[in-house]
Amino acid sequence: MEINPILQNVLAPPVLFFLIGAISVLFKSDLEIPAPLPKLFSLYLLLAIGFKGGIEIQKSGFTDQVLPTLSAAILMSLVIPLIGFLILRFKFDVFNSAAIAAAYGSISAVTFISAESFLESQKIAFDGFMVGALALMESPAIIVGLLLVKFAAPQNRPKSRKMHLSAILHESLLNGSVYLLLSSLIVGFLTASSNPSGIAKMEPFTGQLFYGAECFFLLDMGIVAAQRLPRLKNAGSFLIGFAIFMPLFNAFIGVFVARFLSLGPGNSLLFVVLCASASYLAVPAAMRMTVPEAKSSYYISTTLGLTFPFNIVLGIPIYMSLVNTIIPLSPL
Amino acid sequence: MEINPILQNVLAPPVLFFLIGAISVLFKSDLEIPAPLPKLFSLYLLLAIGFKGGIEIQKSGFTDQVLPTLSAAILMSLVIPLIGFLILRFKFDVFNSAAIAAAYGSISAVTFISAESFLESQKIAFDGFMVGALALMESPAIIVGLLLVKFAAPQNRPKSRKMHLSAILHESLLNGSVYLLLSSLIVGFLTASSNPSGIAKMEPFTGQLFYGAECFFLLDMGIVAAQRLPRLKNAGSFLIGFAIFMPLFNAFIGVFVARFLSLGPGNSLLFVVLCASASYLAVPAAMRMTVPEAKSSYYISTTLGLTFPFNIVLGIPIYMSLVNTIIPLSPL
Amino acid sequence: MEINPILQNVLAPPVLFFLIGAISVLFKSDLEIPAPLPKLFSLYLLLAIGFKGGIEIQKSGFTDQVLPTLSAAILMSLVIPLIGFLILRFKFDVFNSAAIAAAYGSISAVTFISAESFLESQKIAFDGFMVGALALMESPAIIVGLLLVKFAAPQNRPKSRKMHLSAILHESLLNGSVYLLLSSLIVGFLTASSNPSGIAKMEPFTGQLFYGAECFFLLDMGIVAAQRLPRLKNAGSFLIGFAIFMPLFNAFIGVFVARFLSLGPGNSLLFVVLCASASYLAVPAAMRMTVPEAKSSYYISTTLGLTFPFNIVLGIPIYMSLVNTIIPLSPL
Amino acid sequence: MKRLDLIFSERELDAIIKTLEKANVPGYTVMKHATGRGPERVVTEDMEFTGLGSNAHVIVFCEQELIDKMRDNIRDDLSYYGGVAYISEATPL
Amino acid sequence: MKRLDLIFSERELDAIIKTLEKANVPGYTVMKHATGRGPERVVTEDMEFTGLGSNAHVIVFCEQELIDKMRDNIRDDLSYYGGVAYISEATPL
Amino acid sequence: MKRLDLIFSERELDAIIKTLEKANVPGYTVMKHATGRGPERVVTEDMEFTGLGSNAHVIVFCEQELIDKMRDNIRDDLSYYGGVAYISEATPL
Ligand SMILES: Nc1ncnc2c1ncn2[C@@H]1O[C@H](COP(=O)(O)O)[C@@H](O)[C@H]1O
Ligand SMILES: Nc1ncnc2c1ncn2[C@@H]1O[C@H](COP(=O)(O)O)[C@@H](O)[C@H]1O
Ligand SMILES: Nc1ncnc2c1ncn2[C@@H]1O[C@H](COP(=O)(O)O)[C@@H](O)[C@H]1O
Ligand code: NA
Ligand code: NA
Ligand code: NA
Repeated sequence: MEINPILQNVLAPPVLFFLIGAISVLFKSDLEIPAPLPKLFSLYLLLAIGFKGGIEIQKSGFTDQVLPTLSAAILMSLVIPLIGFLILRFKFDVFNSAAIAAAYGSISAVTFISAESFLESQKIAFDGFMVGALALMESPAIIVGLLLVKFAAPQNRPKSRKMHLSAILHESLLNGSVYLLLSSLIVGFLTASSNPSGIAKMEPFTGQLFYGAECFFLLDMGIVAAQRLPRLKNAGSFLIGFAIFMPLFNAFIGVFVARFLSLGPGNSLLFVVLCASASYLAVPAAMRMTVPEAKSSYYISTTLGLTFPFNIVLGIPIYMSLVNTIIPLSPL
Repeated sequence: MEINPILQNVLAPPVLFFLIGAISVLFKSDLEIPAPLPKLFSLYLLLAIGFKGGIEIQKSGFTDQVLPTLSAAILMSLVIPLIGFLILRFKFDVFNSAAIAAAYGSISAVTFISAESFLESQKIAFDGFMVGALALMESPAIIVGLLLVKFAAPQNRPKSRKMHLSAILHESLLNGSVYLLLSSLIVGFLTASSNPSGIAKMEPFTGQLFYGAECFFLLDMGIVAAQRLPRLKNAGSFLIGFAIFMPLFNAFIGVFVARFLSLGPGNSLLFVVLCASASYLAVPAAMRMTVPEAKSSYYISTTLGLTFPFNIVLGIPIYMSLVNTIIPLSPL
Repeated sequence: MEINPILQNVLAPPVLFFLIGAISVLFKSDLEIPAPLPKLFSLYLLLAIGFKGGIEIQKSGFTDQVLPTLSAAILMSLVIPLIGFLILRFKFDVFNSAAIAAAYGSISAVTFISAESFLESQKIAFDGFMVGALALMESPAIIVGLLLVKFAAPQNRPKSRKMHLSAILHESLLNGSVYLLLSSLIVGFLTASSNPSGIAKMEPFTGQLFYGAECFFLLDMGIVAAQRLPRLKNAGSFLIGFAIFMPLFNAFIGVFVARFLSLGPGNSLLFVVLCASASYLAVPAAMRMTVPEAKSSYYISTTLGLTFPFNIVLGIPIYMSLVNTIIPLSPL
Repeated sequence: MKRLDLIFSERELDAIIKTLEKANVPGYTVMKHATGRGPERVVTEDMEFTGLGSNAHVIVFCEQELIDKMRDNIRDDLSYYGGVAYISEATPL
Repeated sequence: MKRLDLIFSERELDAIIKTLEKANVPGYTVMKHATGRGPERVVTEDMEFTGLGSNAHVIVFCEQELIDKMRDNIRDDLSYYGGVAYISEATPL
Repeated sequence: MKRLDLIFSERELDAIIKTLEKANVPGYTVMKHATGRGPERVVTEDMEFTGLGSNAHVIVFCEQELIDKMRDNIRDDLSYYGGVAYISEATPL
């Protein structure tokens, strides 16, 4: 693996702004992006990703690759939490294991768009329908996580409410960030199919502004990650190791699945990044709501404090090397 | 009336985002746009509408149609609250009747820009000076409402301060949203006349970004409207009926006035929409300040919970049909 | 000095929006831009100024003029606080004198970009490296101010913590606004040198949007300035006089330095404006942190309530006249 | 020493602060963006962007005699838009 | 008259308000965006944008008997996510 | 049980929290964005974007002995930028 792609990745504005944010915490600068500004950018990014994704899906139509890829994506988000759960159970109770595992089965939209930016800067093509995979991978892991709690947890959860299937579906599909992404995707699709002039009118907002808003959001994410990281110490070295090992492990599985699906290098990277990234929006929110026994500082600090920065700064170029190595191998 | 324009209207991004917001409440999603983000978009839209309107007015100059149209607009915003007041007095006291009636005499800027978007998507021309009508119709209804309270209310209002003419003018002209719209209009006008290079520099902010920001704001408005709607139940069926009947009634008067003024179909629709829309910014704020006897949940829930969604989703295409039917009729 | 440039300056959108904001307070409108929206625009402007400045510096490279100009800028920001301190000591104690003087030695980024807008509207060229001067002038005045306190204040400051050099450097370099400007400048520089495609992708956010965002921010600054102004009355006429005299005095020194450096008229104006402007972000924040004995209402109300509006509305065109008069004089 | 809690529409804030200042209270603290429900009205978050205004929560630590001095004026202010005012005991640290 | 202070995750807000309304409290005030630490959990500002939710601070002025009526329900609500509830004396102005 | 109310510049927040943590308080709640006036200073909303910082309101429910333990440290923290601290009675629900 050459050093070049890592350096090139680090020198892109979004990653640089992320580092600026993190360094500001390190140096105890009082730079601060007060609430609810991060929420504004987070909502904006979800809306824009969804909208543009919906347009792309409508435009590209359902090619041969779409269905297998989307199915594999869902499958991965069902399998990863199971593996993660088994690993985590060595050290943690059912509640914490399920909640953390679910986070790693789900995805991080900002990691995904960072990968897209990386591909664009490397001039590697990828398909718009991959946003569909992003959208479809958010919820299944939540369902798996909650089912794990439902069936693996002691029958008598003293502090908890009963968890009906309807509540599980509600949390996994109507969670604010899942809902906004999915529904914006539908809006984009409908706009592209029945109102194409609307695309151009949205473009300055959802398209042109996107990169800059991503940078601004990553500046805040850098601050948040660097504030979260020290709290991981309390969680112990097992969890710290997990937060680095798990994305690498998932990437490794992901790249072979991508190869099996004969995805091109661009789509492969995005697929791998979806597998490797962990959720800090949808899953934590859903887990906080339904599994109060799990410590939110565990699942949010791992994903936000370690896995996210790792993926953004080092992971993406590492996964690209992995893709470039594995995908072109002679057929299995 | 064909179904087509309604469907076409519903499939435009702003309306779709409005519906997404409303549906999120229906399905109890925790999607939320926290304060003060809605205020940001609301301020932005007023500033942009005013600025662009001021430029348009300066560019188009005072044609033959301008003065009669603006006069008719002011007249409508004086007459409508009187009619509304008479209707509402069947069920409500003077305070509530005056406050609700004033809201329907005034306008909703977002309904207006939705109508503009609708016209653009239908490729129907309209004139920039109609923003002048928008700006001029905000305040007179407030004045009428407060005068109704001053003269029709029991002489001895125990809980209230004296209402001088100066206070009435202050509330109607210096209300934050009225002031921002009017002064941005003046800025636009001055810029266009003495500093035309400033127009191009503002264009990305006030122009290109506008449609997307409108969508984002309507997403929030969908949430707000759907949260407000259930509270209308407490207000009773009379008020629910009023919130649908009144815009239709005002549209009906409006279309004949538009015809009398020989407005083209685009300007006619905008004129009708101004008559049919109801204020949820300027008027409620002014009424809360000066008529504390009126229940704010009455005048804000009707306009925001029912009349606004009705106009955005169904009203505009209905009014377009009305315009297409009435305007081309042989001269009166 | 002709009236024309002043009027032309006043008729530019940013200044008009500033005046709108100020007038809204005068007329007791309830127009309000709630926190943290001003912070959003303030962060955005710093990020964009820095990023664009970094690109410009990388593009223009280090020409002959760069080093002398930047050195002179630093020198000015060291000398001005000393002069200011001597003047202020006639009326104020060491703490207040040092804090106010530091504010006038430092700069106001928004005054700087207003001057850039003015130059653009007058079609007068200027160089991108002047943003470097802006960035370099923020901190030295803070250091001078804190050193003045350290050495001129009574040895035994009862209410205060010990002030080590490290604390002084921390406050002057890692203050949120200084840090964001400097680090964005570095990001811009790195992007331009190693990732030029990133420039185009950032352009809609940091470039096209800038002018409009500046207007929106100035609308708020108008409100803030007009709310601050009355509080200056308590500070007495000496400070009011200082808030007008000091920028003019600094401009006067600045224009001769600019002439000595053989700067063109555009760069000269920017240099003069940097000397004349006073800080209301970095310096007050640093002083509040380290010199609690100084009254924050003194140093913030002078800069925000009087010097800033004076510079924005009248100062910039006055300085332009000064530049046009002094610079072309036959060599000294 | 007493603690006075005032909760009322933020649109009344200037009037209340004027009342406090006239009584020469040693200080006060204002927290905005409060929502709630009283006997008559519901105050929700959407009232912020519409300009209706949400509630402000004002805390004043002061002597009983100051409270007695302000009582009528505050009641007057609160009678217009509504709002509540409660007194409790407080000891400086 | 009593003053009841409730501090808990804002995600529990609807449940708490339902409890208050069922007891017919005369009113309540809600302040969001509070952060803090309890015996088990730390609540920070970044929990707002992630959807985890920060804390809400609810104040209720009411009679003791209403508090007695609500006690079990509130304890139940707070036992789920955590949170604290304290009562103090308050006199209407 | 006691309730301790601290109101002070948010720039002092880290120091105060350190003091609280050192005393092992069972918990605390922080509400930012408070404005106000004290004997010497006025704190306004525009101090947020300028970086001067507005006020934080911290509530601590704890035993009297903890308060006694923290008293000197808190007074020290507050003597720097100013701020107020008041104690009142509180009973857990
Ligand atoms: N009993 C109460 N306890 C706490 N807050 C109250 C109470 N009653 C009213 N409030 C607050 O005071 C505001 C105004 O109440 P009202 O006078 O009914 O309009 C409400 O929106 C609440 O925030
Ligand atoms: N002793 C305390 N004093 C003040 N606030 C507290 C205290 N304990 C808990 N809290 C608040 O209640 C929230 C929930 O606490 P917990 O039940 O520990 O999760 C915390 O985040 C704090 O905001
Ligand atoms: N008597 C008081 N009652 C309520 N809040 C106060 C009081 N005195 C001071 N404060 C608050 O404490 C902050 C700091 O006060 P000071 O120590 O005067 O700078 C003020 O901004 C107020 O928010
Ligand atoms: Na994943
Ligand atoms: Na109307
Ligand atoms: Na200066």
